[in-house]
Amino acid sequence: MSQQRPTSTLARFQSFLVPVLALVVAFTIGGILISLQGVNPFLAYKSLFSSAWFTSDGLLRTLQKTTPLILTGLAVAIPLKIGLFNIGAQGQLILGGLMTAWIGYSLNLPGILLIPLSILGGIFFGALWAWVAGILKAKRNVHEVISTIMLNSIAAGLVDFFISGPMKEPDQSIPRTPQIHSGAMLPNLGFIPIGFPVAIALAIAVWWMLKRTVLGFQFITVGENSHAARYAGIDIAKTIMLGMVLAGGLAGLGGAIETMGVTHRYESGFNAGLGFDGITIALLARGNPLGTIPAAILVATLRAGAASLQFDTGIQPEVVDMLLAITLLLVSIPILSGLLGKKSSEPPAVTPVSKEEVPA
Amino acid sequence: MAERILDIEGLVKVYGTVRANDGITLHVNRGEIVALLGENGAGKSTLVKQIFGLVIPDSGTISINGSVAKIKDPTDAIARGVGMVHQHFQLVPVMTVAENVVLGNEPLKGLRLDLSSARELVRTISERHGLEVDPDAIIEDLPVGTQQRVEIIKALSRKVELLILDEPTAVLTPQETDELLAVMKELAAAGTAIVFITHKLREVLAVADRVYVLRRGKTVGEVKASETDAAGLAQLMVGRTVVLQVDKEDPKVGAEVLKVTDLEVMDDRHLKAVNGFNLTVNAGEIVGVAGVEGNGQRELVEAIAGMRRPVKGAIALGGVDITLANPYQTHAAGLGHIPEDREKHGLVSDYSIADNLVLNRFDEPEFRNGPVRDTAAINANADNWIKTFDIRTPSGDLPASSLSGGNKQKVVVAREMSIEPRLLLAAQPTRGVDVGSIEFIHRRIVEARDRGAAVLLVSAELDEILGLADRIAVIHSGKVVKEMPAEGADRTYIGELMAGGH
Amino acid sequence: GGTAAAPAAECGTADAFCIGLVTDSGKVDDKSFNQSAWEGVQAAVKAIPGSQSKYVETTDTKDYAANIKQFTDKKYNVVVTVGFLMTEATQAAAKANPNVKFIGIDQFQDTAKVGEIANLAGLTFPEDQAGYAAGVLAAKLSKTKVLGQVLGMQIAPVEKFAKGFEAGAKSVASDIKVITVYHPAGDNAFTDPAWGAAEAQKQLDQKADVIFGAGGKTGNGALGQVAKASGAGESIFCIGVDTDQWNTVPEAQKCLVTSAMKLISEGTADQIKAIKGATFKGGNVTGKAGLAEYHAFDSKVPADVKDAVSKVVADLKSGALQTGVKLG
Amino acid sequence: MTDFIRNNRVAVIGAAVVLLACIVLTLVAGTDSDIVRKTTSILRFAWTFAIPLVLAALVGVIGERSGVVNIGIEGQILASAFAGFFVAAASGSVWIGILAGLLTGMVMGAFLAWLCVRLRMDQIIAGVVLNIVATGITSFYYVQGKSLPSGVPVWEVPLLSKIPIIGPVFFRGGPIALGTLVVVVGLVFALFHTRWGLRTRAIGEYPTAADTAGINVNLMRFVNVTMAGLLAGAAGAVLSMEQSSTFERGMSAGKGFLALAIMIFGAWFPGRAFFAALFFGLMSGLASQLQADKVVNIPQQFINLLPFVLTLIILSVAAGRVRPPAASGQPFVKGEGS
Ligand SMILES: Nc1ncnc2c1ncn2[C@@H]1O[C@H](COP(=O)(O)OP(=O)(O)OP(=O)(O)O)[C@@H](O)[C@H]1O
Ligand SMILES: Nc1ncnc2c1ncn2[C@@H]1O[C@H](COP(=O)(O)OP(=O)(O)OP(=O)(O)O)[C@@H](O)[C@H]1O
Ligand SMILES: [Mg+2]
Ligand SMILES: [Mg+2]
Repeated sequence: MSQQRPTSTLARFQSFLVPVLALVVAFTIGGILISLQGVNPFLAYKSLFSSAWFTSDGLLRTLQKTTPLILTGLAVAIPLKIGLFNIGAQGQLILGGLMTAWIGYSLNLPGILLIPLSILGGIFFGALWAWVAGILKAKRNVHEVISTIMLNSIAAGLVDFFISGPMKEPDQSIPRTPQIHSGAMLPNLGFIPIGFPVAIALAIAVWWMLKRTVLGFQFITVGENSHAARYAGIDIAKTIMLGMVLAGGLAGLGGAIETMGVTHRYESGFNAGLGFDGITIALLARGNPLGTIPAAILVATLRAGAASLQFDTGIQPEVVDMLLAITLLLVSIPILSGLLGKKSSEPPAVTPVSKEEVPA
Repeated sequence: MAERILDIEGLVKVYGTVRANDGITLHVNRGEIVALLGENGAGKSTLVKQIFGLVIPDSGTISINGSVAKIKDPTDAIARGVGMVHQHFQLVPVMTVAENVVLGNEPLKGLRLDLSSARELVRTISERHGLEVDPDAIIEDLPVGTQQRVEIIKALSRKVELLILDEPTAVLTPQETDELLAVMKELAAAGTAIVFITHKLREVLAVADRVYVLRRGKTVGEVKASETDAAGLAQLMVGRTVVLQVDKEDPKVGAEVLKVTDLEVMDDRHLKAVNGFNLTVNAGEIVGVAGVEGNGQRELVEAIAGMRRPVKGAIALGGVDITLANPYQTHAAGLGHIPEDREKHGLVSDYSIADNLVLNRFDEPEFRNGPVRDTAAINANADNWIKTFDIRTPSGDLPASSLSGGNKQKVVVAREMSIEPRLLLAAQPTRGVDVGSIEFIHRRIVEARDRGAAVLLVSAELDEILGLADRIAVIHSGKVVKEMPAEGADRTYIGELMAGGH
Repeated sequence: GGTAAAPAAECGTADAFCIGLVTDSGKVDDKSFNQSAWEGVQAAVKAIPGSQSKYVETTDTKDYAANIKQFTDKKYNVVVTVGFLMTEATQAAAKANPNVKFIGIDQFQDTAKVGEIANLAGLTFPEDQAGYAAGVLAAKLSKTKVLGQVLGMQIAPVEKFAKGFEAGAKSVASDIKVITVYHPAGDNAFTDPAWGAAEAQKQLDQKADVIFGAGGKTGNGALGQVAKASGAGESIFCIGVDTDQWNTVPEAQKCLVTSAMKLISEGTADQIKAIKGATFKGGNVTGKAGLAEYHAFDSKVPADVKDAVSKVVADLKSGALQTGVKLG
Repeated sequence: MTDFIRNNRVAVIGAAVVLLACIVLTLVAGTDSDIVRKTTSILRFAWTFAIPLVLAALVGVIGERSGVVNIGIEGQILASAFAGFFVAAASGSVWIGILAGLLTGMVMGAFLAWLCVRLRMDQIIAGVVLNIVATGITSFYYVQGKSLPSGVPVWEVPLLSKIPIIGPVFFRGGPIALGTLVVVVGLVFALFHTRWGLRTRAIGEYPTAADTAGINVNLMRFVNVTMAGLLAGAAGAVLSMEQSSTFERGMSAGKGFLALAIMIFGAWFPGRAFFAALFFGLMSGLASQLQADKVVNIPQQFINLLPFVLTLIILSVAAGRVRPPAASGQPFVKGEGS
């Protein structure tokens, strides 16, 4: 996955082909599972896709679901490039979402101020939460997998405390915040939620940053060989923290957009799993920031179409988890790429930043 | 006729396009010490790894004690009386000596490991061969010389009829080497056959009965040690008369560039590796640091380069204090650093050669347009250096991993030269590099000196130091024990200093 | 949705009577309120010739509106939405589809805020009354004077059960001790039977001898654990929640005296029938709550206790007795 | 035995002190006193909570000690809980169910080993894949309305179960609960006093050394990860069968991940992992106890957060001192690097 390595057209073709083939095989297996339940798989898929894509409110919902998934996918993909595995997108996202809600309901400002302020609040708290993991890794060499797992639990507890305590909507027994002011709400442009193009633009920006910029070179060098990075004068601790802060900011933005564009408040259960889905997205995308776009669209489509699928065919919505699991398995295990060639289509490796390279 | 213990016929092992072993035929008799000689990459390690079952041959036969059955794995080899001491220690650092010695061959008492008999075993062998070691010591706490002893004890702890030693003396002091050679002779006298790999002709002449010379995977010569001398062996190895002397003019020594004062640096295990080191290097001269490996050279180099923080003392570069500078700052101050371990520090093997040629210069204005990398400039830079340094590659776009060792080293050297450093820090600059590249790199180092750079050369090869340096500093236990002009330096005397004598 | 309704007339045509149900994030066979509601729908289908039904299970709480829309798009006559969390989505859908009738289970309509929505019946239940009666029973059965409650997430319906239970117990003996524990918040507050069981065991160890398990699978875990205790059904008892758990949690039968029920099935079916019979009124509708049968414990519960409990139930119903439970 | 005691001095002395404290407390306050009851009940909660965590942490310990990072434990637990429960329901025997749970954990362990050891897939990613596959399968094939044919029996260890406070907590329980104790002690012994242990530690620290000593590194890693799966299976079975009598979607609820924290907390030592898990259990038990007793006025959420915050603090303070097996996470390729 090094940036400047020349990708031959063959290799490029393969890295595109593997996920596509994986998808085809996964849907074939899924089709068999569906027909085992006595349902015509073509009918099932037709129902799923037509409701997710070919109705305007279905499409809106699909894109609404895509948006945070792209962002959390990026929040996992960026640290992956530095050799870090960020399991903490969930915590980063929910804290960001909560803080956005808080700003959005507590400050009564005109939209022109409130929107950027709410977004920044979300980004800030997401970034802050990731920074904690980053600094623990950089300064104390605490493994990021463990610290982000802990931080997820802590974030969940804090959020729960706030929405059932200080930020709770008065006279309401559901633990949730009040609704944000209408000035803080993000509109939809027809069937396109405004967050969607933002997420797409960010995915492209992250890709560009990693591929073309000096900063990206710095990130990838740390991920490829932290010893050489240190030798090359790269401040590894700073890179780790910066990478985590960027990741957390993106996850926090995901929470912010979700709050401002979809839920308009923070409510318990609204963001369940969005951050964890980021891991799936990043792996489906094989660590490639641009790949998070199709990966997120796929996951969102399956989720958005699940209800129609059940309505039309009676298939349980959980079939979606099944399809995703098979796809991810096929994308990740080296067998499929082994059949097609090798190396260039290897999935991203999580090369740990070694201890001695991190100054105490 | 002597009893043959090992008989190899037409052994072939191919790695990709490299024919590491290309039809090797040789034999070893009981009680005989056979030396394998050859340049780096000639195929010596590959050959012995096949005897020990670590690498499976592509074709050819290896027969041990007359049996030609395939050697599946080390267990198999061990069962057939083969023991091996590896070039890189194969000891588990966190375990004790006794545990390491019995690993794979553990004495048991019921279900339990019988560690007391393991200790007893270590004691018996160490007494029998005069290899003193504490069975309960943790490996990582031991000096390398002692670790080597553990390796030998480990090999001897199984019934060995054929003992393979792959460059066992590379990390030993001359005294330790002599002790080892004595042990080898004693074992051979008792009937053990020994295959001994070394780059040091002196050792070959001292212990070997016969010598095989390998070149490019082939056996190109076989001589009785008693019928040859160092010059003859060298000629056989390289295929021509070897001139190891570098052509260089007298140095035009300028102002002081590097000044190291009372430096103390800790190693990875928080032990003081550099301990009161003092040295100055002036513009236009090469100062060679000679010493047995593990006497603080690595830590010294890393401290100067900014990769390791000294605990005491000062380092100044051109009068500017860089004691606590990081690699970025030392680089900016004009320090070029050829690191000892090029795979680990010097290169990112998945990166293109072009990227590696700017690995520590990537954010210089020359190679960027604002935040964006200037690929055109990076590629132009690569084309230039590939040509200047004759780096053998079809394209600068290929990954560094596609290069041979010598060419990899050229990439590193080219990059460090490209900044026209005021101070060139060259750590083991020709390790694992073939003769042609060695000459080339040596010439470049001298050129840098002649341009007015100060050069600090750290090398384990005394010949390299004697050939290149203008001044020699001998390091032992982390400090300079003697400084002398290279002119007329006596290698025996230096050898003794390196071993801590005088 | 997953039903076996015979292919009947197309929904939206005059002959068709179509009932749709949207679950709260959960399944129609969750042994809890989703299941009860779905059973109510099925009972109504049986009672109304030519009617048909379907359900959609919610997996993402943000999809409530979309899932309701599945049915309104297909011109269903009735949409049942299950659970307190769907209140707003249901009200919005009801306003947008005045021709469709909605039944919102556990959904109180704050008419001051949302006004009257004539095509929506917000069906709520006096959980505190059921809890109160259960508390009276528990207090009277207890020898140790220590009771326990293992609860799911601290949300309104659960809290009403719990506070009612405590109030009922205290009304019997003011010195009685009630150990009350809500699941530590998390996505699995209602689906953590192992925690429920461990918590119940802890309460048993602290001398509780009647335990009220109220919180989905978490509560069921508690009931199951109490049933394993030595003395279960003799000196140690448990009380279920929502439905008659004698039927739904067979592993608890050994200790299950009764269940504090809210009659969701009956309430749902009644509302659907009212819609069919055009007697539907909309607005806030209060369903029934009370205690389930004693089943095997009928002979074990002393007659005077049974009488006292019946009296409490009757008084609560008539309004002669107030539980005094206030939330917030 | 004497060796064993000498090598585990801290644990032995600690156990003796705790034992003494229990006896004294019981003598002074009386068996039926509030304090004894409360202590017992909280300790029992802690141990119950800890059992699946201990088992799962040991899966991690065995894996990493052999050089394989396993973050798929969560998935192994979930799938085993699922298989155990439904096989028990279908077969009418909890024993067959427990067996199915164990085997499922093992099969998933073998799958992980195949991905990591054979295919040399990135180990973290392989673990994530395992988790997602387990979630997919268990949620799709989940059916409601099944129940266990019977409860899992509760056994008592004679004599030991009579020890005040500790006895009824640790020496009375289902087969898996009691088995967990055996496994902890057994693993401490096996890892540090047997041939298997020496070799396992060697392949996790420096596989090429083990290889040259004639140990089949990859085979051993494969077997270890596969067999450790049995423990993950036990963790799953204990959740759905011994500690509750039902399966729920997402039932593992992060326990597999928490177990990794516990493994690190325990510095890759099985004995310490046991105590670390118990500590987490105690925290959780205390949190609900404080809630029930209404003694302090700290929001419940904060008490629940305590273990996580403490873990972070301990890890960042002790980070320099705990070090994972050197080769953990790295695939072993024969003939390279030697
Ligand atoms: N595992 C491997 N994969 C690919 N090529 C290899 C491998 N091992 C050795 N080679 C190649 O085989 C050739 C012979 O290597 P070998 O290690 O046998 O040399 P050597 O004689 O031991 O050298 P040295 O003196 O440096 O130890 C070299 O060109 C090397 O690059
Ligand atoms: N897998 C591999 N692929 C390519 N080259 C390899 C591989 N393994 C070893 N080599 C190369 O083979 C050469 C000799 O291999 P070996 O493992 O014997 O190294 P070495 O003997 O440690 O080298 P040195 O003696 O220079 O320290 C080295 O230059 C190394 O870079
Ligand atoms: Mg070598
Ligand atoms: Mg070699």
